[in-house]
Amino acid sequence: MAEPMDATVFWRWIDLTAADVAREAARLTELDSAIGDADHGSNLSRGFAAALDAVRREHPDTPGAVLTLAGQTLVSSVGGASGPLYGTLLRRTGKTLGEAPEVGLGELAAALGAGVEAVARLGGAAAGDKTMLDALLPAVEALPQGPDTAARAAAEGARATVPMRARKGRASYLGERSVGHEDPGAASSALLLAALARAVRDE
Amino acid sequence: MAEPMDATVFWRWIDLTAADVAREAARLTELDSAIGDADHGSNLSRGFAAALDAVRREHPDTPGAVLTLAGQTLVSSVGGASGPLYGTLLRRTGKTLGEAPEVGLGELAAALGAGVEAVARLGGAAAGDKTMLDALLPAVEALPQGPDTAARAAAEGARATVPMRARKGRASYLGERSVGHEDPGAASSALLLAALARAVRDE
Amino acid sequence: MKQLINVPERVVADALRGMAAAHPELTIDVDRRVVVRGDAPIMDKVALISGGGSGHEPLHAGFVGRGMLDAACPGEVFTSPVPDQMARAAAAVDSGLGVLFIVKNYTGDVLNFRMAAEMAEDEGVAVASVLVEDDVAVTDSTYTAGRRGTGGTLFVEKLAGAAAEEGAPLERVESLARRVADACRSFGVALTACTTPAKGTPTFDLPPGELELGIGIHGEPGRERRPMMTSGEIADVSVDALLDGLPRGGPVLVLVNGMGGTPLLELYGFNAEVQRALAERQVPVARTLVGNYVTSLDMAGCSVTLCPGDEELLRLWDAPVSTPALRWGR
Amino acid sequence: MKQLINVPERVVADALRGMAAAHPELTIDVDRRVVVRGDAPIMDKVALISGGGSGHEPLHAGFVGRGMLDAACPGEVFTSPVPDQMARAAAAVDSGLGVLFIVKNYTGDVLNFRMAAEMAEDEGVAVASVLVEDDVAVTDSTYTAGRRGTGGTLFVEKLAGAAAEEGAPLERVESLARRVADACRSFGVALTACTTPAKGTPTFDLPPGELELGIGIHGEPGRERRPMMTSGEIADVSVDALLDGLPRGGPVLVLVNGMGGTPLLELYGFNAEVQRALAERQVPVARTLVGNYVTSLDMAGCSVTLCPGDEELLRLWDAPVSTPALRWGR
Ligand SMILES: Nc1ncnc2c1ncn2[C@@H]1O[C@H](COP(=O)(O)OP(=O)(O)O)[C@@H](O)[C@H]1O
Ligand SMILES: Nc1ncnc2c1ncn2[C@@H]1O[C@H](COP(=O)(O)OP(=O)(O)O)[C@@H](O)[C@H]1O
Ligand SMILES: [Mg+2]
Ligand SMILES: [Mg+2]
Ligand SMILES: [Mg+2]
Ligand SMILES: [Mg+2]
Repeated sequence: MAEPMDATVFWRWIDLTAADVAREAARLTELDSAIGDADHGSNLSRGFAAALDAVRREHPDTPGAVLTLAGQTLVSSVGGASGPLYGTLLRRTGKTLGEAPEVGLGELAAALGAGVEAVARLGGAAAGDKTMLDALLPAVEALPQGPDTAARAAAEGARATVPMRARKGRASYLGERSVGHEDPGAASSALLLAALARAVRDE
Repeated sequence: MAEPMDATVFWRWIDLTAADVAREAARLTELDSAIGDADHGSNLSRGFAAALDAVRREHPDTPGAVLTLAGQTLVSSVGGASGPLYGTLLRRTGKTLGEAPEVGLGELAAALGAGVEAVARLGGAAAGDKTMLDALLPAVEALPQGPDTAARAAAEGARATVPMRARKGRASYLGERSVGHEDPGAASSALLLAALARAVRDE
Repeated sequence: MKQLINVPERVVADALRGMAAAHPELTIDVDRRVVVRGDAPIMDKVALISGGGSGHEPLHAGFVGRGMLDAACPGEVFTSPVPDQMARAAAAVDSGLGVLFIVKNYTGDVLNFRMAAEMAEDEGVAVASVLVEDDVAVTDSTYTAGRRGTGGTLFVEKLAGAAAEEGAPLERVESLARRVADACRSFGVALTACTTPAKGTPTFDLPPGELELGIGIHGEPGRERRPMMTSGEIADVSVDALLDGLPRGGPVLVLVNGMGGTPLLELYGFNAEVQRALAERQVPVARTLVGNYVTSLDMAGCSVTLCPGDEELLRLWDAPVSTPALRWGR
Repeated sequence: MKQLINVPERVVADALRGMAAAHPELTIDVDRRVVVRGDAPIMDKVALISGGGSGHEPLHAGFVGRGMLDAACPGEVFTSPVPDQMARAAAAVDSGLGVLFIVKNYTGDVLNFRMAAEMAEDEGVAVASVLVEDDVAVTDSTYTAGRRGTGGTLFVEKLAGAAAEEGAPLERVESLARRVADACRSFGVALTACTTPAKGTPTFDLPPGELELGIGIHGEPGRERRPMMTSGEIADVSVDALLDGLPRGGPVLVLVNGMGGTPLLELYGFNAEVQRALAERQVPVARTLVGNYVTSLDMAGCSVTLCPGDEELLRLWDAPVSTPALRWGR
C-alpha cells in the first residue's frame, strides 16, 4: 500500500466511485431532498458514469491524466453545484499530479489537498459550512496515514454535518431547518474516499 | 288535506325545499361526484335560496305566481342542466295553475304533470334514463292519492335509479360505470316532493 | 386538497376581479359574469360568444379579444352559465350583423344557450349556434347525451373568430364553425382527479399506478381505468382513438393540451410522443399548439385534439389573434 | 405522484423534442440542450442568454424570441446546465456586440455560468453577467448563499431583452438588467410539494391544513410552516414581505405567478387579493401579469414579484415581444 500507484488504480477509483454513487443514488437524492432539491444522486450517477465512459474511451495513461479527464467530464456532464465543484476537485488534483506515470501516497495527499483547496476557493465555503468540504478536509488531512484512514475520516466528517447549520449551497436557504440532516455532498465525498481506499487495496 | 291550497302553502314549499337542499347539499354533490361533476348540491342550494329570496321580495299572491317566479329564478340563478330543467318544471306548473288564488290537489297534480312533461320535452329524456324524471313521473302519478304518497313514490323512484344505466346528462358518459349509483337529480326531486308533503301537512 | 381561494362560493367572482385587474383591455362585469372585448361592439363584424362552467381556464374568457371571441360567459365551477348572461353578452357585442353562440355539448350548456338564444332573438338579435362535440371517448351516442365538447372548442373559437374578423357574414361564420366542430376530435387522459372548490376533495378516487382513459373536462371519471402507462403509450392510445374513423389524407392541426396540473415540461415531452405517433401513422402535422388551454382545475393529465386543416383553415389559424391566452400575428 | 413521462432520465430531451415540434421558429439542439432564436445571430444586437435547471417551464426556453432571450440552456430537472451549453449558445448568438448572461443566484448556476463565461471569452466573445437574486424570503444573507433568483428573472429577461432589441450596447443592457435585478422582489408560497421525475415522490411532506411560506422554485421546503390560509391572507403576508424595505412612491409591475399545479382560476382570484393588498398599502400598479411563468414542476402555490417601474421600464415592458410564452405588440 505504500507502493506507488499507476493509472489503473485511478481508473479503478473512477470505476468504483461510479458504481457506488449509482448504487447509493437514491440515498443521496433522499438526503438532498431533505435540505436541497433532490437531485444529488442522479447528478453524480450521471457524472461518474460519463467520467468512466470517457476514461474507457480515451485511455489516459497517467494518474494525473485520468483525474484531469474525469474532472473535465464531470464539469461537462453534471451541472448543478456539485458538477463544477467535484469537477474542479478531480481536475486540480490531476493537474497537480502532473504527468508522472506513478504517484506515491504523499504526492496524492498533496495533490488532493490542492484539489480541495480549489474547491474551497471556487465555492467560497469553509469547514463547518455543512458542505462536501466537511468530509474532504479531514480526509486530506488523514490521507498520509493511508486511504482507509482517510475514508474513515471522510465518513466521520460527513456524519458530523448532521448538527450543522448550512451556510452555503441550497441548504442554507433553510436556515435553522437545515439542522439535523446529513449534507448530501459530504455523504458523496465519503463515498468517493471509500472508493479510493478500495481502489488502492484491490491492487 | 283535501282542502284547497293558497299561496302560503307554495311559499312554504319553496322555503322547505330551500332548507332541505341546503341541508342535503353535500349528499347531492357526493352523488353527483360519483357519476357527474360534483355540483348538484351547490347548484340547487344556490337556486332555491335565490328562489326563496325572490318570493320573499316580490310577495306573489297566487300559487301559480309563486311557482312561476320560483321557476324563473331557478333558470336565472342555477345554470347547469338542473337549472333549466327544475326552472321549467316549476314555471310550467305555475303557468298551468294560472291565476287562481287557491288550488286543489287534483289541479296541482294536473299542473305538475304538465310541468314534468315540459321537463321531458326540454331534456329529451324518458322514464328509465336515470334522471330526475324517474322520481318525478311516479310522483305525479301518485299525487292524486295525496302528497305523502307522492313523496314516497318519488323516493322509491330515486332509489330505483341505482341499477339503471344513464342515457341522459353527464352520467351517460360513463356508460356501464354509471350503474350502481343513485341519480343526483332523482334524489333532489325526492327532496322536492317530500318538502311539498310537509308544506301541505303543516297547513 | 388545498386551494388558493377565499371561500368556495366566491371563487368565480374573485377570479373575474383578478382577471379584470390584469386585463384592462377587457370589460368585465363581475356581478353579472360577462367578459367582453373592451372595444365591442365591433362595427360590421359578426360577434362570437361562448361560455360554460368555470374551471377550464383560460377557456373561454382567456380567448376574448381580436380574432377570437367577443364575449364569454363563465358559470359556476363546472356549471353552465345561466341564459341571462348570454343574453346580456349578445346585447353588448351585437353590431347588427348577429351573433354566433359556440356551445360545448353538455345538457346544461345546450339548454341554457337555447334559452338565451330565445331571449336574444326576442330583443332583435340574430343568433346562430354551433355545437362542439369532439370527444371521441364518448362513442355510443344513441345511449348518451352525445359526445362532449372539449379541446375542439379552441379550434372552433379561433377559426370562426378569424373568419368573423375577415368580415364573413353570420351564415358563413356559422357554417365554418360547424365544419370545424364536426371535423375536430379529442381524447383525454387523467393521471389524477381534480378537486372542485365546493367539494374540496378529489371528484373520484384514482389510486397510484392507475390512470383513466377517455375522461372529460368536468372531473367525471373516464370510460376505462388502466394501469399507469408511459407518455409514449398514452400517445399511442390517444392517437389511435383519434384516427379511428378520421378521414385521412390532409394535414392536421394538433392541440396537445394540459388538464391543469401537469407541468409544461411533461406536456412538451408528451407532444414529442404524439408527433412520433402521428408520423408513424403517416399523418402530416401542419401546426402544433402545446399548453394548458382547456383545463379541468388541478387535474393532472392531458388531451389531444386533431383538427384537419385545409388551406383556408390554415390561413384562419395563422391569422392574428390577440387575447389573454392566445396571441400572435399583429 | 404519477407523471406523464417515459423514463426520468429522458425527460428533458423529450421535452426539447416536443418543443422543437411545436416551435419551428426556434432552433433546438436536443442533444446539446441549447434553444436558440431561429434567426440568430441578430446583426447589431447584443444577445441575451439565460438558462438553469429544468422544471421551471416556460422559463427559460419559453422566453426565447424577439424582444427577450436569444438563447436558453436547460439543465436537468432542478440542476444548473453545464458550461458547454452556455459557451455553445454564446457562439451561436453573438453578433459581435457581445452577450449578456442572465443568471439566477444559485451556487450551481453561478459556477457553471462563470466557467462558461471563461470559455466564451477564450473564443473572443465579450460576456457580461447579471445575477438575479430577488427572493426576499431568504433574508439572512451572511449565513446563506444569498437570495435566490425566482420570478424577477422574467422582468430582467423581458426588460433587458427589449433594451437589446432597441440597439443598446452591452454595457447599457447589462446596467439596465442589473438595475432591474436589484429592484425586483419576490415571495413564494407552497400549498403542496413538487415531485421530481428522478425522485418520483414529493420533495417534502406538507400535510393537509398546512402551507409553506417563503419557498423557492426547487422543491425545497420554505422558511416557515403555517396553518392553511385564505388567498386574501396569503396575499397580505406576501405583499408585506415584499414591501418591507422597498423604496416607496412609484408604480410597480406585478407578476402573480403560479408554481405549476395551481389552476388559473385560483391564480386570477389570488391576483384580486394581491391587487387589494397593494391598494390598501398605497402602492400603485402599472402593469399586471398573471400565469404560470416561473414554475416548480407540479407544485401547487404561487409567488408574487414586484418590479418598480419608471417610465423607461414601462416603455421596455410594453415593447413588442414574441416568444412561446410571452407575446405582445408587433
Ligand atoms: N459553495 C459550496 N462549496 C462547497 N460545496 C458546496 C457548495 N455549495 C454546495 N455544495 C455541495 O454541493 C452539494 C449539492 O450538490 P447537488 O445537489 O448536486 O447540486 P445543487 O445544490 O445545485 O442541486 C451540497 O450538499 C454541498 O455539499
Ligand atoms: N336530459 C335530461 N333530462 C332530465 N334530467 C336530466 C337531464 N340531464 C340531466 N338531468 C338531471 O340533472 C341532474 C344533474 O344536475 P346538475 O348536476 O345540477 O347539472 P349538470 O349535470 O349540468 O352538472 C342529473 O342527475 C339528472 O337527474
Ligand atoms: Mg441538489
Ligand atoms: Mg352536476
Ligand atoms: Mg355541472
Ligand atoms: Mg440541483
